[in-house]
Amino acid sequence: MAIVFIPPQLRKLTGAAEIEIEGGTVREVIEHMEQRFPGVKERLFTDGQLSPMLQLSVDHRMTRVVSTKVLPTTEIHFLPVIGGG
Amino acid sequence: MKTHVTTTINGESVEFLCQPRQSLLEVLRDELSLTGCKEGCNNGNCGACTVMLNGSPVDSCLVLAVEAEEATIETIEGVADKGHLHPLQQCFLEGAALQCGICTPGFIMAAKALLEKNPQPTEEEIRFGLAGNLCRCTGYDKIVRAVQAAAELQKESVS
Amino acid sequence: MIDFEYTAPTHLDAAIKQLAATGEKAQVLAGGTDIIVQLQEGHRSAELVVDIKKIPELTQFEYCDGEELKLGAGVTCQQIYDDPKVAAAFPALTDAVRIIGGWQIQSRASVGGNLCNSSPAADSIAPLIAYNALAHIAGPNGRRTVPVDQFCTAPGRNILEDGELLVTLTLPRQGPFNGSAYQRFIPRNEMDIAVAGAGSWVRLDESGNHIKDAKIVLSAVAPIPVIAEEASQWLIGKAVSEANFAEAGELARRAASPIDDMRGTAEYRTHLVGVLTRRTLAKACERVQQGSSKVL
Amino acid sequence: MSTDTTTETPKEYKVIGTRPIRHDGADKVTGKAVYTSDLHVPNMAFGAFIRSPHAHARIISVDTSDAENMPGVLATCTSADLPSLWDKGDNLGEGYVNYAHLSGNILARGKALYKGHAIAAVAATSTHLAEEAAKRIKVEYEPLLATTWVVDAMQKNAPLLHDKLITHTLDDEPAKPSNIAEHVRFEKGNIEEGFAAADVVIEREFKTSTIHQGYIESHVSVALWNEDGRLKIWTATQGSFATRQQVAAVLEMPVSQVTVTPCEIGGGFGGKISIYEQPVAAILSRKCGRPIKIAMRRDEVFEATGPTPGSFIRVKLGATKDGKLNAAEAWVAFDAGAYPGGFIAPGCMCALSCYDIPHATVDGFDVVLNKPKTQAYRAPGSTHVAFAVESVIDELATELKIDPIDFRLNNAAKEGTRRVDGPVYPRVGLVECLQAIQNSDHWKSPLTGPNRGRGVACGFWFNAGLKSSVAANVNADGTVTLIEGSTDIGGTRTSLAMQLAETLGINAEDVIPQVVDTDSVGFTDVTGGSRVTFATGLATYEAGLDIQRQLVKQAAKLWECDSEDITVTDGTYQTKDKSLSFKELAVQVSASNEPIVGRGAVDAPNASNAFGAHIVDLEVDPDTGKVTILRYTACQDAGKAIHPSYVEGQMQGGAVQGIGWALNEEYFYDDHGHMRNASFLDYRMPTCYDLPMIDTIIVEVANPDHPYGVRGVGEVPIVPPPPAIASAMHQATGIRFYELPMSPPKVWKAMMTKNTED
Repeated sequence: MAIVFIPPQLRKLTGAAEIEIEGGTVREVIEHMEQRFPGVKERLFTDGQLSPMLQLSVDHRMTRVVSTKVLPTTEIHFLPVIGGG
Repeated sequence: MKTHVTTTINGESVEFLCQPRQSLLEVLRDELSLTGCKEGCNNGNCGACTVMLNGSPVDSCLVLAVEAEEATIETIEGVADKGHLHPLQQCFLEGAALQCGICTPGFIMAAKALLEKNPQPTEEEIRFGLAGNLCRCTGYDKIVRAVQAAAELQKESVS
Repeated sequence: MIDFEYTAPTHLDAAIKQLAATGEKAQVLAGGTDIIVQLQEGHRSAELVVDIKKIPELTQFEYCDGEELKLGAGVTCQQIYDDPKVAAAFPALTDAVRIIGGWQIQSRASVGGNLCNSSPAADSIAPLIAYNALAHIAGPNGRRTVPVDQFCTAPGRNILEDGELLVTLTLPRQGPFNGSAYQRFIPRNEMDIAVAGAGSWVRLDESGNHIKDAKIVLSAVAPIPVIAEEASQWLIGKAVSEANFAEAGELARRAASPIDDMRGTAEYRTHLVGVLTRRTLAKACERVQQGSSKVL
Repeated sequence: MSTDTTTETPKEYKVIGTRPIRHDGADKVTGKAVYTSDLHVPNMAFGAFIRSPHAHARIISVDTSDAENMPGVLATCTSADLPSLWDKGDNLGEGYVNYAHLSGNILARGKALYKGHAIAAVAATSTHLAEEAAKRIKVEYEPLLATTWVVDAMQKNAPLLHDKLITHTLDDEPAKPSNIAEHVRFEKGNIEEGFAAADVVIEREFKTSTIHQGYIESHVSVALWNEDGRLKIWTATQGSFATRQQVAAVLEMPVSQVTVTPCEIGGGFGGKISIYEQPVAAILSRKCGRPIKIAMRRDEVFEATGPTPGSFIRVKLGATKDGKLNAAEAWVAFDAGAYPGGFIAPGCMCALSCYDIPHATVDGFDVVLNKPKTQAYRAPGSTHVAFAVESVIDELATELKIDPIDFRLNNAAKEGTRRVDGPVYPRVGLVECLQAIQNSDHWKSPLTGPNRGRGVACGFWFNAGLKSSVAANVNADGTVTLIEGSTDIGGTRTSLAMQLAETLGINAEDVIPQVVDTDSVGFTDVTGGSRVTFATGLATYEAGLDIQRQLVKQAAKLWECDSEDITVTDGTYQTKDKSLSFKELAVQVSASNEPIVGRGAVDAPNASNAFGAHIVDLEVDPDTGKVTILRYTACQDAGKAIHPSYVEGQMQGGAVQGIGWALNEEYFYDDHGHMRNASFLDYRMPTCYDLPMIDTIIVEVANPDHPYGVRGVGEVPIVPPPPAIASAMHQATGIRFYELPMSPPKVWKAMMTKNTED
């Protein structure tokens, strides 16, 4: 279980802005999201991997690792990848 | 066609062949391997290529190598004295007055010229004297302070 | 850069011969701070570059108090501002040569070169004109002398014919109670090209309270440096006062016909003429009053 | 003047916090340090580009035959020599890169998209010859309409740069192509409710110009493509591995076939992450069998490398009477240059990052137009939005008659604040920075005199974590060689060596840091994102612990005891009856036991965030509009300053870049889309004669994700200067400035207009 913050531009598909979803890892959470809200995954994934234009915030730490473990209180955000100078 | 040039660089007599279109900067770097002299703009607006030509600081990108005939040139390679850093070099290190370091040789040459002409410059005089040199990393604060420190050091060593 | 031949004659005649033989494909090298950039960037081309710095006449730099100043075409900015007597007698020229580029440029760039490059924004031409300087030219057909205010003809162009060479500039003695100043406006404090510039020369009466004669010269606001005649004439007989400097500044604006470019708009440049005229007049008068140019 | 403010009980360190002389210092002050352009590889030849004279044009034909027939010319190269790539992309650890676009930017394919766009290149036996030959390459163009202003490029009738560019968004994608490459949106709370509950609402529009990083070293590379298919590249880069990855991708070869050696680098600030000349030098090398050096001229650097976007930003903020921010709305359009990817996402994520605002939305647009492809520049995107948001914050504070620092303190982001893009801040130091400037001598000294003003502003940047690897070899004399892959732009060799020294209990001088090529160290992400001292520092710390573990094992062998019996304190290894320093032990172990090699490899968590706050005093010349900076103080939370001098240096350098951006720097375009000031003369970066000393205050709020508490410091300091200066200008002139740069002609014009209205 995790709390997924839905990016505003995906909310047409999910309705809500925050959703509790089952899963032990981020990937599992996304698979379950796709079951409930078909079409979500293709906007987040490219060729089975997290889109190279996105990163995750899992409990406020940035990562691109979709096997990251999640706890029932875990917050997940989908954010654009960013670079620095 | 190449021209033969005899000149004195860092106290040593040097001969080289060059085309008239080659700048002193180009010849110092590419023909004589004195690569301490840096190219930043190649049109006299950054000072990274500063050398002393007959006792005055110049942008070596705006000097033709053929003009060096019978001239006396000093480059950054000639500033340290056989294993001993010049006070300016020491103060730049101690004062962290460099980051990427590409402008540093030019600044040291210009600052050396300044201190030779005006051993105890004010901050204003230092800033005016170094206005021909661009640094993009440091914001100049530590460079100005390093020059001030070197002036102080030289004053102490004189007295 | 396309390659060229280089020659550094030691006699004026030899230089002229070489220049004349090569015609428009020859370029003169003094400090090189303009010409080398222009050759590199393809704005000018050369088959022959004639370095004039080994010709004695072109490097002569002579001044005795109260005499005229003789400035070989190759004399550098640094030589000029390092000379306290010249600085005292011709402060506007010193103002200008201290701000042409940084030190690395000033140790190479010459006033003669600045004139021959004939940029509208040249800093040293306005003071030369304010001082009624003369340009002494040598060429295949002999010598001629031209007032500096008639030297430039268009941006980057001047009266020099193929084969001709600027040999010296002479600045006549300025007489008593004169003062002068040059200022330009640039967005940075150094290493910039004038957005606008003004050189002002005045002679005051013995009391130091009235202007007997004046000449205001503007740079970077027309294709060539221009004399603000109306403003200069108007000042004659006027009291030394901020209000009169400001009025002269207003009149001087009429002499400006600037362009819009990346260095400033025409409107802004015209405005700056007023500001710089006022400021240089004030400075010039202050210098008379302080006696910093008490040339006899 | 510099001040250190430590907000928590400091740990005792022996090395960290001291100011040793940097390890590469002597090389750099004597001119011995080897930058790429200093390399002279045997049998080297030289390359030069021919570039588009048009801002937008179809390329009808490219004829290289004349150039090829010139004596001394060795090879030519056009986009036909680059593999044609589909829209394949990669996350470089520094944002997303689309390789088809990267390839098209390296050599134009079909169309030239900006003036200066490289069309072809030539190799010859000298640079002069190569440049002459490049001019003999005949290119036929069909000029097209061009656009260089972001708002124009967004219009439906704007000339399209890419026929198939569909706006990328998580929303439904539009059917038709446009110049809008991406639309991002963030929301928090309920914006309508937020503004409804606000007592004061201020909405303003802002414009900023294109700005260049202005590093003094140009882009330079040497490439040698050997007959065995291996490609060696020496280059000026912020990331040797990022260069390897990009070169391999655009040339369609395995990364293992490419070795990138990073030479000393003469500044980058984000501009030396993308590749330009490297693959071209490689192809020319393959064609002629010789190493090829390509060095860009300064005008090429301005016109054809990656500046930071120009932008149009609309900001609306609402606050209650008691000075609480209640709602915020930002609409941000960045020009990406000719290809997508103009740092719109970080711009939007930074927009409201300094404040705790319950209701907010941010919309961002990445827009292509006929300017060079933008790249990162120090806190990319953050300076633009800070200029807008901080300026409106200042107006709100003025309107509500609340001191601008108090107003910010009232609303400052702190631990637990939820950002508009979602995540919640861990421990951060903005409040401490604001308190530090409020207590500073600068703030407490009154500013007097006409035409003078004082301004303050905050700034924010993330800290990138990402991947870093190091190896640390213990030498026979008890010193340690630190092998790292982070190119050192501003003293990171020393900040890393100091962390290793601290970990091992030795002197900084006993660590010998070496930056090596991509075959000689594990993968390491770029030097950028303020990450090296933090993330490579973490790897270095790990390597130190690894050495310590190995040394304990070896000491146990030496002393014939159990490892458990050995304790290590401050670099002293002890049993009940024996005690040796690290050095002594290392000497003994090296003589008799197996070599000790420490290893550190991390994918660092990047949860860290850095904040700063600046104060500026200035004077405006009422006659000319020219601004003189009278006094400047930069304050920043460094987490823990490893080498305070270099932390101060980052703050001072960043502040001055921000001052340049605020006052004079800009890409000046004419009606044809041509940059008119592509030189250091007319681009007008500040010289030292334009500035006062830059005072610094280092605040240290430890970063919980780093053993020594380090936060990245490189990027934040460029962010506050433009809004701080705008605020001071308001105080000095009574005028609000909404456009950068606040150059003299614009300031004068605004003062004239105000005088007329008054």
